[in-house]
Amino acid sequence: MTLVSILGFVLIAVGLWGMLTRRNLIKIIVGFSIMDTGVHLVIVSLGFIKGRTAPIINKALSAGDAPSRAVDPIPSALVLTAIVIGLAVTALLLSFAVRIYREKRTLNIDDISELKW
Amino acid sequence: MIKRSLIVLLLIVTAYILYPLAILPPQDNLGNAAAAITADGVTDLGAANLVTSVIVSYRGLDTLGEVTVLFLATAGVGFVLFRKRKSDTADTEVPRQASEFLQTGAIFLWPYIVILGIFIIFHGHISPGGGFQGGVILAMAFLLIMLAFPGKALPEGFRHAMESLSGLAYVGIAIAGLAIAGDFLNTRILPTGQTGSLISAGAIPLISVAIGIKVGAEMVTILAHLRKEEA
Amino acid sequence: MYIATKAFYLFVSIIVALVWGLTVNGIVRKIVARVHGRIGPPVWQPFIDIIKSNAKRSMIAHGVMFYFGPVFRFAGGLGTYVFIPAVFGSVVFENLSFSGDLLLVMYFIFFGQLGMALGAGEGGHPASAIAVGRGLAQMTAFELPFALSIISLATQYNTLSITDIVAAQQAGVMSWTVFTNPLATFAALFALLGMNMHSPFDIVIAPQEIPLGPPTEYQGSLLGMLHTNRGIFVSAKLILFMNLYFGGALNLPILMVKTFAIYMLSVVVGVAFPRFRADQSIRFFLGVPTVLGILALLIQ
Amino acid sequence: MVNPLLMLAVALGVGFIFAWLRPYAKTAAWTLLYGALVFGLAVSIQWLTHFVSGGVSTTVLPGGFSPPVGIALGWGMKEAFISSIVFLGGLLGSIALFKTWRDTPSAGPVLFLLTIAGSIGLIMSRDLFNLFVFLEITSMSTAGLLATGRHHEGAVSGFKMMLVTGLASVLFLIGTVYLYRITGTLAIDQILVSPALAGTAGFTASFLIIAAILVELKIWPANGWALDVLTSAHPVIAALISTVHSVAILFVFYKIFPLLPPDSLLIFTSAGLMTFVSAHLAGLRQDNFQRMLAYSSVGMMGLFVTVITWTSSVYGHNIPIRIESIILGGFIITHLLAKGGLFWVVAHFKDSEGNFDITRVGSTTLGGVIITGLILALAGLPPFPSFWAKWTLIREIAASSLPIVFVILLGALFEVINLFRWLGRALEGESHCAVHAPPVLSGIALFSLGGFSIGAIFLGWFPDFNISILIPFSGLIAAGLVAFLPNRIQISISILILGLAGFALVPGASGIGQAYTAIILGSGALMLLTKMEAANKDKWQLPLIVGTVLTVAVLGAVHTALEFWTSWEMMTAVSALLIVRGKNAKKSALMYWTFSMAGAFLLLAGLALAVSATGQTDLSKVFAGAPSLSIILISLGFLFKAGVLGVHIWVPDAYAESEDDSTPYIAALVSKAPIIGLILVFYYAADAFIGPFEWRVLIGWIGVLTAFFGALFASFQEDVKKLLAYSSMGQIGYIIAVIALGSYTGWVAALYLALHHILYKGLLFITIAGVISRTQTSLMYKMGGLIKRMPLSFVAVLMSIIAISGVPPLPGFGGKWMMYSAFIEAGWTLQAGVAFFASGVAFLYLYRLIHTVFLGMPKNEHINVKESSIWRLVPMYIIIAMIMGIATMPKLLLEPIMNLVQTRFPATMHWEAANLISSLGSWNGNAIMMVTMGVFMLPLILLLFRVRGVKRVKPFNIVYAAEKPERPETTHVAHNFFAHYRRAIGVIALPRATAFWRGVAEWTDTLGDWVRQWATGNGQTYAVQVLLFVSVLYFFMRQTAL
Amino acid sequence: MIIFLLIFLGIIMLVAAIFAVMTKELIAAILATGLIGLMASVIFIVLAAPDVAMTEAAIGSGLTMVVFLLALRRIRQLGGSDND
Repeated sequence: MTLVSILGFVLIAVGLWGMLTRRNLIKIIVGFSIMDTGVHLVIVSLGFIKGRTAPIINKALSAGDAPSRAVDPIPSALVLTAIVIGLAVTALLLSFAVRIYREKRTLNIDDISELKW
Repeated sequence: MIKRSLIVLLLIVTAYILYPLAILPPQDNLGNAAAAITADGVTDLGAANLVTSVIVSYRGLDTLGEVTVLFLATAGVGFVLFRKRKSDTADTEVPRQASEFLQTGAIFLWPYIVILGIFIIFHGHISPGGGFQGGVILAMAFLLIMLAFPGKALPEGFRHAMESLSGLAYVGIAIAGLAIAGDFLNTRILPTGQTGSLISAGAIPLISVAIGIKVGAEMVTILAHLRKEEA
Repeated sequence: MYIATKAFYLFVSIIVALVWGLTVNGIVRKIVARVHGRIGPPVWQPFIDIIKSNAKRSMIAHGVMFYFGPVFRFAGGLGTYVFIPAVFGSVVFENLSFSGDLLLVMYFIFFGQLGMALGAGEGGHPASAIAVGRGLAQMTAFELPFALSIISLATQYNTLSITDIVAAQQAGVMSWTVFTNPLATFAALFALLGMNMHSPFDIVIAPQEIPLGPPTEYQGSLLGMLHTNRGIFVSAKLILFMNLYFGGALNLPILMVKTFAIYMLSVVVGVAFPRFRADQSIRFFLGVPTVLGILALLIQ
Repeated sequence: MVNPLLMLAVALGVGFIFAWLRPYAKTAAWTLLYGALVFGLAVSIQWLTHFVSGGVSTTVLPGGFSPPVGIALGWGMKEAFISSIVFLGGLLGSIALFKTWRDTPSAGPVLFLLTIAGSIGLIMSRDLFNLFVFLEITSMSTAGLLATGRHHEGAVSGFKMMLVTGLASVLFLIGTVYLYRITGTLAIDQILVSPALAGTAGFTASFLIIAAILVELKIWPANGWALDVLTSAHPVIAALISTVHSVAILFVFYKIFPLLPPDSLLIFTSAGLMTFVSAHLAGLRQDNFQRMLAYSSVGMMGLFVTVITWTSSVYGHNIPIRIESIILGGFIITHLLAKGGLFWVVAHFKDSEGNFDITRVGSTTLGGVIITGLILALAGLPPFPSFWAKWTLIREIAASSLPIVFVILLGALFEVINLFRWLGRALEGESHCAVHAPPVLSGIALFSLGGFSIGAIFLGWFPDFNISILIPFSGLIAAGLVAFLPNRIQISISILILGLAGFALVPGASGIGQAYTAIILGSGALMLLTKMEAANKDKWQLPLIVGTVLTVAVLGAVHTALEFWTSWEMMTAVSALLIVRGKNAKKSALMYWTFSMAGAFLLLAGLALAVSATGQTDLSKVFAGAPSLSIILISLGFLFKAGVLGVHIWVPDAYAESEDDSTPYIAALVSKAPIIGLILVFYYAADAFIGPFEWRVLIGWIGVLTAFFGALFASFQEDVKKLLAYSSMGQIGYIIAVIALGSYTGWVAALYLALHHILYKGLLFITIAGVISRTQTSLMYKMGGLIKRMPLSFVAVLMSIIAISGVPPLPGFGGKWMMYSAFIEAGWTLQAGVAFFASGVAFLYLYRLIHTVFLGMPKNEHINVKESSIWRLVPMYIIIAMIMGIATMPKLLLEPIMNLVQTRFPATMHWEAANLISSLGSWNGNAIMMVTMGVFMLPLILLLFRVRGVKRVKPFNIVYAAEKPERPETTHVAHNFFAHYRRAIGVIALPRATAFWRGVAEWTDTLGDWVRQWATGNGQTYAVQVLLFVSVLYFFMRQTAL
Repeated sequence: MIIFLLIFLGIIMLVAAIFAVMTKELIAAILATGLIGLMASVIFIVLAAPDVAMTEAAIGSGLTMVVFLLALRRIRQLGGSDND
């Protein structure tokens, strides 16, 4: 649905803004997380077809009707994977943040740029 | 300030780039892949939940990869936070007792949560849910315990065994598919059974279980790693 | 038999050149003295110098190379002379010009210079080394217009053989190079000023500050040999110029007249100008004479 | 055959249980870990051999469903090759890391193994979303691995990496789902044929995917994060990231770039080129070796992208497999083995604090050999695979786009300069504490040897390459292997090697080349005799000398353009190594290397252009049909190598700073390489190659001006070796000028002069090396009066300066005579004038050379020096005998030369008995010798009659009154001997070229500095740069695509 | 009807997102993120993707928030503050 995908893109933009402008590592990760959610919204919205139902065969949806009455199951599957991956990335980013704070006592991204040039 | 304006500019440009995508009209028919799956999914695999079919079977390699990513996150988090110091054993110490309310609630709630998780895992092929969702719910249960009783979390060895063996089982089932049906990750090595019943859909439930245990164990381990005390 | 005859002719030719060269030197010294308002040495003073030097009982040697220096020098002078045909068409004065051409003569001039420089070097006297340095530097400079002039000639006559060049100038006075190729001639005459090392280009000898220049350490018959060489070398140079630019000579009297006239040119200039420093003279030669030489090449 | 997915499954399974198993069954766990890698390698190689022997590519379908519903995995020769590379790199890396892993948590090996597994997935998968998953796997695992470093830099760069790759994977994901939305499938092969791809949305989605992959590929300017990652990671991990992981991603790019329309390929090519050049430019300014390697890796990725997109734009989808294998295969293998190997070297030689000092690498012979091999392999020198790749690449590109060739070569030039700079530093550390060589070192040796042998395999693909061209390597290695033997046996063997090489090479050569090869080998062997004098301090020197002689010699025995280029590169490399062995030669060798390489690359561009334009391989045909531009490039390359005016600044330092015993080979032999090159070019080239302007005339002017300025500079030197160096420059200038004449007389003169230059420059350097070894100084004003102590050396120098100056009767005059004749014949009169001036100025330095060293006042400290050793004197006097022989009988030498030249130009000189007649004059060397002897003997005999009266005095006994100077040095006027000359025309001898090139170097440095500051170290900035890159790229893409 | 729900949820999410990015309070930002996830899972139900909704609810809003909070806790133990 266009509305949801636009919402998704707006969330991506907001997340990106956070990622690119915040100085605090945690806030950057928050931005990243928001961006991820936006992407998930976009993906799911692509699989949705107005008036259709979830692709689960049960009393409401017989196997024969599925092609004409079910939404696309693939984006859902993709999003599932993406969500888990998103969590994994977030967790790893956070552990890096903790480690950085432990070593350098700062969460400001400007203070951890000594590896330059 | 220049940087900020540059970023605003870049965001506008990015929006401009993405614009042709955002305005795509909603589709009213399924694409090739989806049409094929919705048409033949049930006869192919016998799973009622087509999303689970896609996750576990049609695109099973994605899921194996996804489990790997989670495993990597666990290993990575542990590795990144690793410190050769005594404080690494901090999670066995009891720095601060949680409130009694939390403790009581936890003891009361966690069997139900565990059962819910197991249910979701086992019914993944017939109703919404599956290994991931169930695994996460299992992890939640143990998180509750962990919060309520610091130091009484799942024993590390058990967690590791679960992580490893469930992963191994997943790979094992995949290889069994190769050995029996000729295709890696082929779930039709077991009879597909009656669609909609618990014992159906070939090896999909087995894989769901492996995924569930794996995801649960990984999540708990991530949380345990993050929960370790800094000294 | 041929070789014996040739050797005899050569001997005669060399003696003539030597005597004439020494005489010219003597005359010039006299003239210069008169211009300066002195009486000056007698005309035969160069002969006296040679005899006197050779009459010395003993001489000092700093080593083999020191000893060889004058030998090289004299060999250079002799060699230069014997590769130049002195009198056009004469069997006696043809010398050994058949074994090489103009380039050979130009490079043989270096032979003596180099040997002398080496001998003087071994003497170990700082004045010698200084003088050699100046001499070499000045030489590189005046050789440039001279070389340009020679190249101009070579293209003009399309040969490098001296005999052929002389032959090409036999059609009359106006066929002399000095008229057919005045630029090249003047470039070369400027160079001759340097070659003769008369004032203003006598910084090499510089009798006042570095007595005598390169031969500072030499005395006795070694110095005598240098004096001898001065005679033969002057002859060789003048004859070469005469051949190249002034139509050569068909007999000895003409040779004497022409060479004397050419020599006087440098003397006149020398008397008129004060001495140049080494760098000044280098710049001088790289200036107008070189431009003349280049023009000579370009205008053909 | 084993299902390739099993490699992945086994790796994943082992990865899952390793950590759990390890505490209980250590051995089993490690066995499984290495077993998984070995298994993968074995499977890949098995498949690779299967495919190479004609097997057909297959598609693997996990789950048994084919696209669009299922995931398709491709498995063909390319996949098998890359996966072999991945497993090989992984296996070797894991062996190197074993010690580190033994006492750290299990996550390290697990992450490592899963990186490999993820890379395999990237290689095989042909499904967009599946690629996304594997991209995440590899980026998560490499990010986790960054913590291995145990320094906070690891965590910081891990964070940056996650941030940027996170952004990239969001782009990738959006693109992927939209492509799915548009085409209804996720399989790349189906998407590619989908008509819906052509629309705006299809383009945008494809663009997002490819942009994300370009970011992962570290394309400039979105690569700052990668540099930080590769700098801060444990070196072996960095090797993994830069080779295994990057190559896998490269293969992803290879699979997906056809998503965009072919018109956009040029943009990828440009982006790749920009990455390549900017990385190496920035690398110039690095003082951290690992970061330099990081830049180098990034540059390599740029080159890969260039190659892939460029070949595709030329050949479409039918890229010849041979071209692809040679170029991509060669570069990838080199990248894996050489770059990986260098990272390993860093890992191995790091001290406990994690600091890396490259001088420690060269402190052992083995270490030195290894790093030399690795760096030469990386620099693309024969016989390593990258060499063949470079040749093929440049040849292919030259056929269609010369500008790209130049850009690539510019980047490559920066790279080789950079690499050699570090090599110089590495080899400097001879005296440091010895590092024992544990197994890892042998592993690295395996790396370089592997590269070597694979390079040899590549040979089979080049029918226009005769294996005998690689004889110098065998010689070099053979001479290196006997380095432990006593000195004299070693030298005898070396001379034997030269002889054997002569037997192998000379019969196969023809014409001028044959004579050249024989002469070079002969004079090399003769000069080797001097080494008998004393035991070698430097084990490297003799093998390198043998190598230098052989590589120079082999130039005469080549038949094809490729052979020529190969031997040229070998010669450049070996001679640079020889120079760098000097005590303070690091800078000079770098300069030599820089200019030689610049020349070599010009040569390469020219040759490639000529080869592709003519479609021929034979040198004769290539040159005969070569376009003017290629002839100009080729001869420019030779002029660089010859050190002509303007690019001469390497000459003095390279000669002066190389070891005294090595200099003769460089000055006398290596300097002949450009000469034979020029001769070959002009020998075969059509007379009409001249092109838009008189190129030959220009070369001629360059030649005579080089001669003049060489002489002038030489006159102002205080260091005897620099003096000789400038002298060589001048002599080479004459030779180049007469070659440029392109006339019979000129060429006879050229060959004659070149041969003489070998003789007397060899003689001079041998003699002077003897003097320097006795006096322990090379500054002329510190010497003096040595004629008394070293009379035989004096005679040798005397002979050679007479020969150089061209004073009759020695053979130098013959050369001068022919030279002026040739100039005047051709109407090059002004040039002749300049040449004459030059030879006049030459007297200045020649006199200075002999005077300040041998004549004048001796120095107190040299009162007791001895004559050079007999081992120097023997070759010296052999050469003198040869010079005298030629002087007396010039015909013996000239007749063969004239016969050779007659095959190219109609004869304009002839003999009448002993008289050589040219169109202008004549020269009778024999008679001149006789006359000179005569006029010399006459006064000598006269003088000898008076020898009784001679009174010998001591050297200090000077000035009329026989007084002794108290301080002899005050009478020594050698310092700044030609001060007046400098005052007169010194202004034209100002080091303008030096200033110019220094300016160029500084500007390049500044530019490099500016480029590298782009990598600010701030992860957020990197993310912004990624976005910027994507935006800019989009607008370029749009131009072409829509 | 559904469209209004979506708009409502969307506005909440946007506000939460902007708040999360702008606020100085880290805890508040994290909670806002969790809220976004929760709202997203509702949207997923609306979009007929119950599996995704469950996952998003459990992971996107639940576990992610926990992970954030645990990390923040560790940072606090090291002496860090909740504000940026």
